[in-house]
Amino acid sequence: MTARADKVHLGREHLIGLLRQMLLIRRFEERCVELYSAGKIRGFLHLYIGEEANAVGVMQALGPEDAIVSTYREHGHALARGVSARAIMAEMYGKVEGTSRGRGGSMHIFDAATRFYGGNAIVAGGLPLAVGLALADKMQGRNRVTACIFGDGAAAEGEFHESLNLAALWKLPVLFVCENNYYAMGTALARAQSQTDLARHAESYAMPAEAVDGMDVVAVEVAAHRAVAAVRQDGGPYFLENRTYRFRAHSMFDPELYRGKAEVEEWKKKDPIPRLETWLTEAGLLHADDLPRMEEAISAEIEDAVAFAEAGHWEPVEDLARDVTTPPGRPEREAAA
Amino acid sequence: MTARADKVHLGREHLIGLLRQMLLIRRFEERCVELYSAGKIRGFLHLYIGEEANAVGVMQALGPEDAIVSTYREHGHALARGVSARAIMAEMYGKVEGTSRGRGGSMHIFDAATRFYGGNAIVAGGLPLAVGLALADKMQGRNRVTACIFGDGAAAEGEFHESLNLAALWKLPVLFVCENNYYAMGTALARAQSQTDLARHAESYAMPAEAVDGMDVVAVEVAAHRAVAAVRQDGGPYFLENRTYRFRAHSMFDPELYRGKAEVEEWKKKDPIPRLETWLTEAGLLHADDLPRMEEAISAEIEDAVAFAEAGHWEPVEDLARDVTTPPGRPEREAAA
Amino acid sequence: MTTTTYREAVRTALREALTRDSRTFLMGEDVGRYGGTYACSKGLIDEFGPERVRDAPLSESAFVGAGIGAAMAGMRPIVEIMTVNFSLLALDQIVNNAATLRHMSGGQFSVPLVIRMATGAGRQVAAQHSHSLECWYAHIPGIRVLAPGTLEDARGMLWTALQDPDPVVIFEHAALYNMEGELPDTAGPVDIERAAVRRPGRDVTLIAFGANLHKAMEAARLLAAEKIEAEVIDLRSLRPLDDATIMASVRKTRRAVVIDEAWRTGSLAAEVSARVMEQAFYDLDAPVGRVCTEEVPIPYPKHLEDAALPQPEKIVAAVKAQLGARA
Amino acid sequence: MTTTTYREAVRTALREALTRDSRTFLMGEDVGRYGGTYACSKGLIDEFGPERVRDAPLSESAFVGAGIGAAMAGMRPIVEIMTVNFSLLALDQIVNNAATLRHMSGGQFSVPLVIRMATGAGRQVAAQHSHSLECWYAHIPGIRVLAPGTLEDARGMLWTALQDPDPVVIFEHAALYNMEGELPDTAGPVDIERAAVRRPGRDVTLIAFGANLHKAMEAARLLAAEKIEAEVIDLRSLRPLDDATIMASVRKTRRAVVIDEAWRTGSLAAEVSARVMEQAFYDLDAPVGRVCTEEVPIPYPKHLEDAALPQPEKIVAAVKAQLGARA
Ligand SMILES: Cc1ncc(C[n+]2csc(CCOP(=O)(O)OP(=O)(O)O)c2C)c(N)n1
Ligand SMILES: Cc1ncc(C[n+]2csc(CCOP(=O)(O)OP(=O)(O)O)c2C)c(N)n1
Ligand SMILES: [Mg+2]
Ligand SMILES: [Mg+2]
Repeated sequence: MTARADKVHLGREHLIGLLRQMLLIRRFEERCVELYSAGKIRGFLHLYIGEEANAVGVMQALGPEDAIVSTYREHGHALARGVSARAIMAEMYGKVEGTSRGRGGSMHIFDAATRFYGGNAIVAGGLPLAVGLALADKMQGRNRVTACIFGDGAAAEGEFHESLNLAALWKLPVLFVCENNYYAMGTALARAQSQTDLARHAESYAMPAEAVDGMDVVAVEVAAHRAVAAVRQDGGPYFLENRTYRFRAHSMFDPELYRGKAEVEEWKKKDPIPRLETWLTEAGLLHADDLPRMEEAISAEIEDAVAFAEAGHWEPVEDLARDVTTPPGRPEREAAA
Repeated sequence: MTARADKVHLGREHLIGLLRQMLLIRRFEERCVELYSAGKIRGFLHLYIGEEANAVGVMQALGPEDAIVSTYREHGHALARGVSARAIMAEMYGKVEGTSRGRGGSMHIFDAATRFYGGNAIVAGGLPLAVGLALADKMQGRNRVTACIFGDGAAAEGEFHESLNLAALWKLPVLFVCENNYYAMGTALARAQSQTDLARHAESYAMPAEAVDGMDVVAVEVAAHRAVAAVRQDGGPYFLENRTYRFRAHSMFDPELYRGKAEVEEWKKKDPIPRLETWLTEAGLLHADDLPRMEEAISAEIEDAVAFAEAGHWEPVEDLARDVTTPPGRPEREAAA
Repeated sequence: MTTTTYREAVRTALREALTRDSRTFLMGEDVGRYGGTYACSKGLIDEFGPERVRDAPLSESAFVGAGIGAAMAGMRPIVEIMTVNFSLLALDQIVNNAATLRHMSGGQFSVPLVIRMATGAGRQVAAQHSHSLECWYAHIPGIRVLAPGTLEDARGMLWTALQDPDPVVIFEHAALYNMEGELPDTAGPVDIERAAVRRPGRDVTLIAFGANLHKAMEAARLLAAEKIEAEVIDLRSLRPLDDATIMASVRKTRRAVVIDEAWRTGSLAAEVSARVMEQAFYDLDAPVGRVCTEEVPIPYPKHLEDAALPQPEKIVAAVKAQLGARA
Repeated sequence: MTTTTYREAVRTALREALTRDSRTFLMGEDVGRYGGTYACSKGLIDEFGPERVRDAPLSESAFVGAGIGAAMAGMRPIVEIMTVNFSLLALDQIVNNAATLRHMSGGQFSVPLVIRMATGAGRQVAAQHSHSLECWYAHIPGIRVLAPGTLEDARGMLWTALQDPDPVVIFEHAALYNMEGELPDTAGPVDIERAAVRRPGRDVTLIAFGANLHKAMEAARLLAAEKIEAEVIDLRSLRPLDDATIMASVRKTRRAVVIDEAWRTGSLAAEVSARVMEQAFYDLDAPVGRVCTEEVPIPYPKHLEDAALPQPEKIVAAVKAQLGARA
């Protein structure tokens, strides 16, 4: 996180913005844990804590016309994309004011306004969708990028292979972002993949690929800019393997039998938030009272989101079957795009 | 097909045997075409004509304890494996005397005696089976190899990816043989795969791989010996990409709109049968009357198979549901092995 | 009127779709250069180019999913899965994405996708190539399922399906492609909401769809020779089912036999049967009968395959059993 | 007697299988180090090692197919698919290989494979994680389908399934794992052929399986308070269905309600309903009722999920509708 930052001319404001976003995601999720214990959030809850640099770094490179396809571990992606914290929180509460009218919960955040296409809870299930979004862009002559985010576990699924091949074969503008946090639930990468260097798989589809330090938000941003630029220019796909780590359990049900505390502690030393903080402080870009002020603003934003969710409404039971199919005269929003 | 033959010390008898086997497959299938026109064989019929060197070459390297998993284009594999021509022909007729009691037809030849596990008509569907057979061998401490044969089209399916990964990850004794005939039905390899060098895919699973001239039976045999030796020694998988060509249509229903006659003619010049013939003749190993004698013997074997099939019996309709499940007291044959 | 085939009718419908709506494209294995496994798209690649008649690699899950994505982003894809047998590889995308995305996103995204696939047995292609899984698809909320059994429907259902903002699956029975018949020159889009009474009758209702409609019609002819007048209903839409048309007929005839090429247990025939009981129990003179496929993987030899599948004679026998039943 | 849980019963059964038969091994995602998503195999990897409690990469099709292959080559694999939702990715292997291989090979190869998977909704895990597809599996000839709804069955069905030379699929409803109860210390293998009458009654037959058995039992208690005595049948085996037990009960009570967590259309409840009509029509005083899941992707919020699923109150209402029906 040193010289490279200058290369893309990242100014103070921008860097502080990165820190702020990472911190928002961190605090937001910490609050989610409390709300889960309080029974306000239910079902599955997958935390992104430790991995924030990836969402924040990648989103910097995308424009409003670009699309995102994510997984069940997507709070960070949604927040970094600019989906409203209020709507996300309301979604986790299951309220009508949520991103998905409360129908999806934590795993299924959708937001047409920011072209955020979920929130897919089937591992690797989002990859073909991303290929299709990009195909539509290509066929309609739109110079858009679709960022498709998934985990190391997804890279073992057949759909990974099929989707990478399609994107490379048809030269589709997909940015594949593999967030390699070295575990798929309790299965370590080396116990799941004969080739743990995942970028090498991408190369086998004749797709440009690189591995990035996913604990360094600037490194991620720089790589994402490079990747998105390549996609926009060539029209074809690009593969980023972001090496990262989740500090928390896989989900709220995971007793974490499969890894030692020491390993987790080792990774925590690379925590992207203090890392950027320190760097900014040392570079004289972060002042003594910047951080408390930032924390305060974030806390206010999160409490506002919680209040919003609390005040939200339950979908009337009579509307259970609403939107199973498209009601006449209420077409999908995207069609207008 | 020159120096290399000597390396594995292929004697005259052996080489003549290779020729004989290729010729048997060729003539057998030519007869099948006639029988298809006559309505004796029905359903799908996929011919192997042009690709004979692959089946014959690969089978040389396998012992009786090894297993084979094949596709719907498997007459050649079955014949080269030593499955009786009579039983294969009867199977195509749909007679009880067929390899599979006539239940499967051309696409589903099974033979427990030679460990021939089909005849799988779902593209890439056999790969996981092969992985499982090899897993059982490994777990039971048997030094066996499972040869898994499939096409270039199969290499685009997700199961290809998943199966290669499993075999490499768990170090299973699978010999993957991709018969790359450059087409999956009417789809040319370059229109189906972003990376047409299929062996490179295997490498991305950290699996040893090589491409072979699949129109040269000796080259195939040599490579197969090398591959099988490696599998037996390391216990892990090996990948052969056999570059070959089918001279006939994909199946009996294919009008071949997707390729030109010139391309086919070009490949026919590499026909593995005349190629070996010429080489043997030039080397003084094949005498003037060897070939007619061979043709005669083969013709007799095929006519015997046809007569056997003609004389075969139809499964009584009352036995329709026989073997949907295993009848009490009639366990699977393999269990005894 | 023009004499044509079911295959031609499908092709005409595809051509119309590609001509009328630039957002439409056809994607699937061998739809382009090969001309379609069943020759339904022969020539279309020359007319519309390889972008809009798009050959896909063997990767059913990815290209069906890509169709879903493209539909969400404003296209109107027609995805061809070569046969229902291979659709098993794409079921996750259909069930977990196509069918759920609108509801799960709170109504933000619709998936205006049409999936076509060949279905059915009867061509001696054995256990892995002879499935009839329409009942599975008819189980899934969020998708519409159609089964054109006539030339009119093969010609007309596609365009109407493309106007649906939600996913539609169209099953074309492979045994129908060579079926010949007359089609008015003005033939075009048809409704996809209602079942059709293909033959009026008063003694029993035969309920069928796809290729088995014709076996039911043949059975009706055989029965007519014995003075039993069967009413034949072509379901046309398998999801949603048009209960009104079914019940109106059953209330009149007081007897019904459902014909379905699926294995009997868990067939769509079971659903139709259960509905008839639920909605017309007191009008029935006999339990609803089912003529389905025997519960075996479909065998290759013709005599065994014939024995496994519904046949006009079996339908006739089922009707006679009904009539023999105490009322 | 020991107080235990359904989860513990499953674990005990797994341990027994691994202990008694060296050909047996457990394979699936996170069955080893993680201890099983539902903690059913916790500790087993320490006891039996990573070869026999084998963590598989996320590749449902390949490891299910590998289970089939291993079964053909003399092993007795227990493959765990984490949940039925992900089994969609493995359906091709199950339908086209596991279920067909014996028949298609003319009886040469059997597939003595057991597949276990969690199923069902009720835990607020939304549309992609709440499927109930037992009906699809029950449609497939060549496999046996079991649904242990009690501790005894969770404990006992596995070993019996392993003795079956053909593929057996066992559905464990995720809502049951925490269920507590008593199990005799001698508990062991149970039959897998027959449905069980879990509560005798004379006024109506409730037919259920898995977690919904307990909703049916609860409904029966509610009904009993109103002097309506429901007989409750636990199907236990979903394929083949034990028609004899079902019909014996229905002939006695003359009324039946089938409870199934699947979506109503094409549910297993439809099959049971159709069979009751076919085999006991003249004994019925009212049409067989069905209490199923509403035809929507399962929503996340509790009140909507509850509204979507079968509930004791809905069963009670269905029974009352039956009793109110003209006889
Ligand atoms: C097809 C499928 N199989 C299994 C699961 C259960 N599951 C949910 S998350 C997960 C691990 C995925 O790991 P990875 O892709 O590395 O993402 P991470 O959770 O580490 O972000 C598994 C196995 C699923 N959701 N989908
Ligand atoms: C999953 C699946 N999709 C489609 C098909 C239809 N199909 C049968 S053979 C074939 C081409 C396969 O090509 P390849 O793997 O190269 O083998 P080849 O026929 O050339 O020997 C196709 C598409 C199938 N059988 N299975
Ligand atoms: Mg991971
Ligand atoms: Mg090929």
